[in-house]
Amino acid sequence: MITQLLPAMVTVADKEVHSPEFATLYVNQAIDFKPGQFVMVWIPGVDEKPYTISHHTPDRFGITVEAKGIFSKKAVSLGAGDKIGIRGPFGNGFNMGVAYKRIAVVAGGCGMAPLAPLVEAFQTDTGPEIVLIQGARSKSFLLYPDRFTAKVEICTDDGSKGYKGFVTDILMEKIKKQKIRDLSAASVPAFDMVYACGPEIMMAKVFDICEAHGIPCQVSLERYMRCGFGVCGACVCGHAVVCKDGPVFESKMLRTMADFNTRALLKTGKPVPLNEYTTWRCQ
Amino acid sequence: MITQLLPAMVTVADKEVHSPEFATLYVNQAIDFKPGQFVMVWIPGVDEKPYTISHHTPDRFGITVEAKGIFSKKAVSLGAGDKIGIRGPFGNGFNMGVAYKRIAVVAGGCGMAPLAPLVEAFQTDTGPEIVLIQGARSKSFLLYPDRFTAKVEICTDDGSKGYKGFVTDILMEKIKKQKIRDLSAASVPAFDMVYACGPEIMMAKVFDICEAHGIPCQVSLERYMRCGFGVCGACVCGHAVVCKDGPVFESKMLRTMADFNTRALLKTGKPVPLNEYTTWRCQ
Amino acid sequence: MQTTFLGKILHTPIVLASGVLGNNKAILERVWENGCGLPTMKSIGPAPREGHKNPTVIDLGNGMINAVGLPSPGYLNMEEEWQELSGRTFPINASIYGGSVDEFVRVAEFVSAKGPDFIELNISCPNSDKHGMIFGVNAQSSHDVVAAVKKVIHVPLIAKLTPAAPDIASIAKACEDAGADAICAINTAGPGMVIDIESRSPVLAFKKGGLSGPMIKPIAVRCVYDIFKAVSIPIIGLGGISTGKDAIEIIMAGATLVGIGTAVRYRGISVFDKVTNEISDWLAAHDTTMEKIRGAAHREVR
Amino acid sequence: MQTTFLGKILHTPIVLASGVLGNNKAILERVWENGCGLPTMKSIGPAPREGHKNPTVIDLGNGMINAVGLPSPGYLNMEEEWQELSGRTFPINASIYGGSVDEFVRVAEFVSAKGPDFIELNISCPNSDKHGMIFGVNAQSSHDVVAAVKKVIHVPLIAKLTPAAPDIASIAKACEDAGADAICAINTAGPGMVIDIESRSPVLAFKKGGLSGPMIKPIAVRCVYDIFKAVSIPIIGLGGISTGKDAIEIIMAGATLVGIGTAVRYRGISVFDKVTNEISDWLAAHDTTMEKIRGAAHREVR
Ligand SMILES: Cc1cc2nc3c(=O)[nH]c(=O)nc-3n(C[C@H](O)[C@H](O)[C@H](O)COP(=O)(O)OP(=O)(O)OC[C@H]3O[C@@H](n4cnc5c(N)ncnc54)[C@H](O)[C@@H]3O)c2cc1C
Ligand SMILES: Cc1cc2nc3c(=O)[nH]c(=O)nc-3n(C[C@H](O)[C@H](O)[C@H](O)COP(=O)(O)OP(=O)(O)OC[C@H]3O[C@@H](n4cnc5c(N)ncnc54)[C@H](O)[C@@H]3O)c2cc1C
Ligand SMILES: Cc1cc2nc3c(=O)[nH]c(=O)nc-3n(C[C@H](O)[C@H](O)[C@H](O)COP(=O)(O)O)c2cc1C
Ligand SMILES: Cc1cc2nc3c(=O)[nH]c(=O)nc-3n(C[C@H](O)[C@H](O)[C@H](O)COP(=O)(O)O)c2cc1C
Ligand code: FES
Ligand code: FES
Repeated sequence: MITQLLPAMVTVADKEVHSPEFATLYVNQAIDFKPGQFVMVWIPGVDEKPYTISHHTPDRFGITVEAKGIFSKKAVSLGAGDKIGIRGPFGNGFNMGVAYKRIAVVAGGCGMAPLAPLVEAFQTDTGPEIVLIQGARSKSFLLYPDRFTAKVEICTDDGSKGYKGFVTDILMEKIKKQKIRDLSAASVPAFDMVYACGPEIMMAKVFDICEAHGIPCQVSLERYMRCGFGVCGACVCGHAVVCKDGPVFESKMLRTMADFNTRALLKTGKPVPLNEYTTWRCQ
Repeated sequence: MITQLLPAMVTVADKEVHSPEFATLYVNQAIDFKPGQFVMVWIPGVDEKPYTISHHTPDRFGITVEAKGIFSKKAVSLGAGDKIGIRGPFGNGFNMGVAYKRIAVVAGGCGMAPLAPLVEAFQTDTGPEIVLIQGARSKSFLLYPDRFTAKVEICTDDGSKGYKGFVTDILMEKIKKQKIRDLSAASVPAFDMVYACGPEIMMAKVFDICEAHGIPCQVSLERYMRCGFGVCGACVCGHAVVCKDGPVFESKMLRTMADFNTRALLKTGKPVPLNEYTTWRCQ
Repeated sequence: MQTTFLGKILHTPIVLASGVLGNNKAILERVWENGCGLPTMKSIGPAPREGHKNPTVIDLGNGMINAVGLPSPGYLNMEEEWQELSGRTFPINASIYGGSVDEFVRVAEFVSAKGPDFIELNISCPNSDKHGMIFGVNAQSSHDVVAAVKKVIHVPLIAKLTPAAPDIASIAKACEDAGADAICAINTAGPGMVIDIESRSPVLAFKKGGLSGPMIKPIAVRCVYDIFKAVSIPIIGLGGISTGKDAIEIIMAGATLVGIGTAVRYRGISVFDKVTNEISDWLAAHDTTMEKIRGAAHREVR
Repeated sequence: MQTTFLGKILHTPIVLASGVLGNNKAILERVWENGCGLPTMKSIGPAPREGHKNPTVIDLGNGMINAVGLPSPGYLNMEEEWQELSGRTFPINASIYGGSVDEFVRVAEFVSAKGPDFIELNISCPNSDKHGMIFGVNAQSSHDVVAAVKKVIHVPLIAKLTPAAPDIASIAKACEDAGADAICAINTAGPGMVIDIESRSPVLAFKKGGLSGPMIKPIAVRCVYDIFKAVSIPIIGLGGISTGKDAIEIIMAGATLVGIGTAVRYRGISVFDKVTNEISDWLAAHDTTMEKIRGAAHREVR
């Protein structure tokens, strides 16, 4: 059984290779889960790091890893039959309003990982209208190309697929369009909620746009983590404890979160500007 | 809440003085209980000792203490408002067959304490016929004179009330009478069960009588105790752990219990003949 | 529940344990706003240190095991944090460590000038090969480091002790004699080790780690009890304190203030307010005060 | 699960911890019949001793605290028990203690002549003011007592150690050097104290007590791990072992046999059979043996 206590050693059931950089590892085990939550993944002898659950069914889940550093490269090199330790899930997932009529989901790079199960959960007959905007460096970095029934608005930095430019441009455009549609009720926000995950600077832009247009939003942050459950303080971002209060934060919290899009702590505990820290999760 | 873990400090609600030697302390608290079980009673700064629950209702229980040594004299001197620590209940209670037609209950001295709730539990419209035999040194040592609807056969050592002699004499007589009544079905035992508590020598006699007449019996033993839950070994009697396997034992176990009615361990762990040990509980 | 401690007024008697959350001003302030009378900073070391690889902190259900490994920016690299803290409206306890008396002195002198309300010497951390622990298990070394640091600082000195000392009372006495103004007990117990039998490997990357939380409470209570008998300076009692009743228990053993670390895991950041309220309620129900019950377990019953 | 230990064949690798149940032959035999390969007697002392007043043993839920206080009839007063044991069909481990090297020697020599299969020196019991503990926290005293006893006994000698030693590995090494044939680790941890806040009094009559059961398992595993690195004699690993998985864990730390005490409280006397079966099942499922996994946690992963 997978719990928040000692890591449970589980077997990788299969691996889906998305591109040279991305792979999803699947585990055939039940795990309690809300979209947006993460698990701590332990590779004995290597390290332990947080990963979002990117795929979930009652008896199976998956994590999508982008090969970057020592740990994630090792993780991506694992295959069926290999064992990894899992503890979790940790953190609060996304808040999902049942009465939402129209939402936007903005994913940058592997920021699609936490958002994908959210989109799937919203994709029901009675669910809201979904504007799904996905961005990446280039075509091969676009995760889960055929996963959603919702239409995906694609942007790449190099224009190798879809719009050449930023996801935030598309978001702005969608908000404008929506405003025109809503002319009769000018005070209605364009979306009931905007969900975003990607490089922190992208999320900050999404947040600013939403603030300017009176739209509530939720973003999923990333910081270096140790415990995963709100004790060690490694992941603090201003007065917020990312692993425990987050990783998903709503507008209200973002407004008062001193270090959002400005600072992060290194392993030593030293606060540094975000660019120095490197947004490991989704560059 | 009273549990088997740390003692819960509870307030003595009231005290019933039965005689200069006997008193019952009542506590107005719920406790999980089966007749025959005991609790560890702690008087801070003094000691902690096992006592049978002698009275029980859903929100109240009582223990009856005979003033003998330092601890029990202190206990008997307590009164309403005083605090004692209780942990338990421990041990297995009496086995109570639902289909019993005729039982005998044999109490010696304060051996009546564990038996009284048993008698009360059996005293229902559909309950068995109860032959209740109570013995004591003299009249003033007879506990709970007006407690039962069942008729009580009384014996005292000094003849100050009832029959002058041993409870076992009465038991023999009752068995004989029953046999005559049952002549038509000679192989039917005189009683479905005989329950006994009192000095160990008395219980041993009851056991012998029962064995001779093919009657199953249950007796409640006493040994020096420390943990109360089967770990420390202070209370072992042959291969039996009195606090955990007992304190109530059935004939089958008594047949193989090496030290029954012969030996007990002192606090040092030294095995000594029973008379040297002193049957503290019910002399 | 205002409390005076070494001349400072604290709004509650609850201290945040070092190494728990206290990584920046904002979180120290949040903890304080949530009922912590004295937030302690993560231990500050003599040089930059990343700490151990993960896993470093594991919840065992009834407590935790950790070998974070004393990460620290190093005392010379915390200008930004001190800047922010200089404008604070709440008291702080600056925990420091070193690998030698000299290092302790250097860090302490520097930190003292930054104006924390107290300096706590972590002479007890078991998670490093060369740092800390060596001092806390030996009375003479404890005396030496406290005496040396005392000379160079201008704020009250708290010595934080380890339960791994064979006789913690004698260490506490040595610290008092050397000029410590208070004792903080205890740091994590053990150390312990948890092995994952499937991978046949210790779970913590550092292999061993310190135990904290409910499972070490009896050890903490015993240590505070022993120390209370040996010294007359006040004691910050911690180790597994999670509820008001736990706090009352360690106060009866002799604590003046009560520290909380691991319980943040089990009751959230509001644990400080919760425990404060539980203490007040208990005191009110028993018509008594913190002062009256302090050390009460040392008095003969009856 | 037959196991050979210091030349004796045991029917399982599970040892009954000293001080738990083993007060007479009948119960030692019952424990053995329930799957215990090596029952240990309650520690035998130099003189009659009643132990402490109650409360002496309290279940804390996740382990126990006890200060039984080494009750013993005294080695000269156990003729009856030795008589009965002489006709036994099962092995026994005779635990002994003393307040000085002389006392240890006297008790050991006498007991050795009674023909136990092993003699275990309890140089680690924390529950007495003058007995035991002093030896187990100091390498030189541990060496002295083991060397002296080794000379006068004719059965293998097991040294039982306390986790209170600042460096248990060095104590184990000292015992090995002095001639110990095996190490038994650990005795109870702490000590701890539990205070009842209503009566404002420590719950144990002796005030402090040793901790045992699940809450000390990480300490036991760490100790066995450290000792395994330091010595080449076999180790009896115990402290909080309750399940087959716990047993596998301490075997991976380096234990040859596994001891069980407190778990009798949580799983009954049949815990020995249960744990034995759980070990076999695990070994079978992983297609391995006790020998192959012993000390496995010391090997580098990958
Ligand atoms: C809540 C949460 C969820 C996450 N979910 C996912 C997920 O779903 N998928 C995913 O792939 N990742 C996810 N991450 C990120 C993940 O935990 C790892 O951080 C990531 O995989 C990189 O780990 P690594 O050890 O391989 O890389 P690292 O070795 O940590 O390095 C990562 C990158 O940062 C650079 N770097 C490392 N250290 C420094 C430094 N001190 N200064 C500057 N640059 C440095 C490296 O060169 C490299 O480019 C998540 C993180 C969090 C907090
Ligand atoms: C399961 C169980 C249930 C019990 N239930 C009850 C109950 O309901 N009511 C009840 O009153 N008691 C009960 N007892 C007995 C009770 O626990 C105490 O043993 C009893 O109250 C006497 O305790 P004390 O400390 O006052 O006497 P102690 O000081 O232990 O002395 C009792 C008597 O023994 C003598 N004595 C003491 N030590 C020795 C010795 N070493 N050698 C010879 N003689 C000695 C004393 O002089 C005195 O006469 C029960 C015991 C058990 C095990
Ligand atoms: C994750 C973690 C990190 C810790 N880091 C430090 C530290 O840097 N300095 C220190 O003195 N104590 C440190 N400690 C010990 C705590 O301050 C505290 O003494 C111990 O955990 C016992 O209290 P608790 O049971 O309330 O957690 C740490 C404890 C934990 C759990
Ligand atoms: C009630 C009790 C009594 C004990 N008495 C002794 C003793 O007499 N001699 C000894 O060497 N160890 C004694 N111990 C320690 C145990 O043998 C064992 O080392 C310790 O409890 C850890 O194992 P466990 O967690 O399986 O109980 C005692 C432990 C308990 C709980
Ligand atoms: S990772 Fe420890 S508090 Fe967030
Ligand atoms: S009193 Fe401890 S085993 Fe019975």
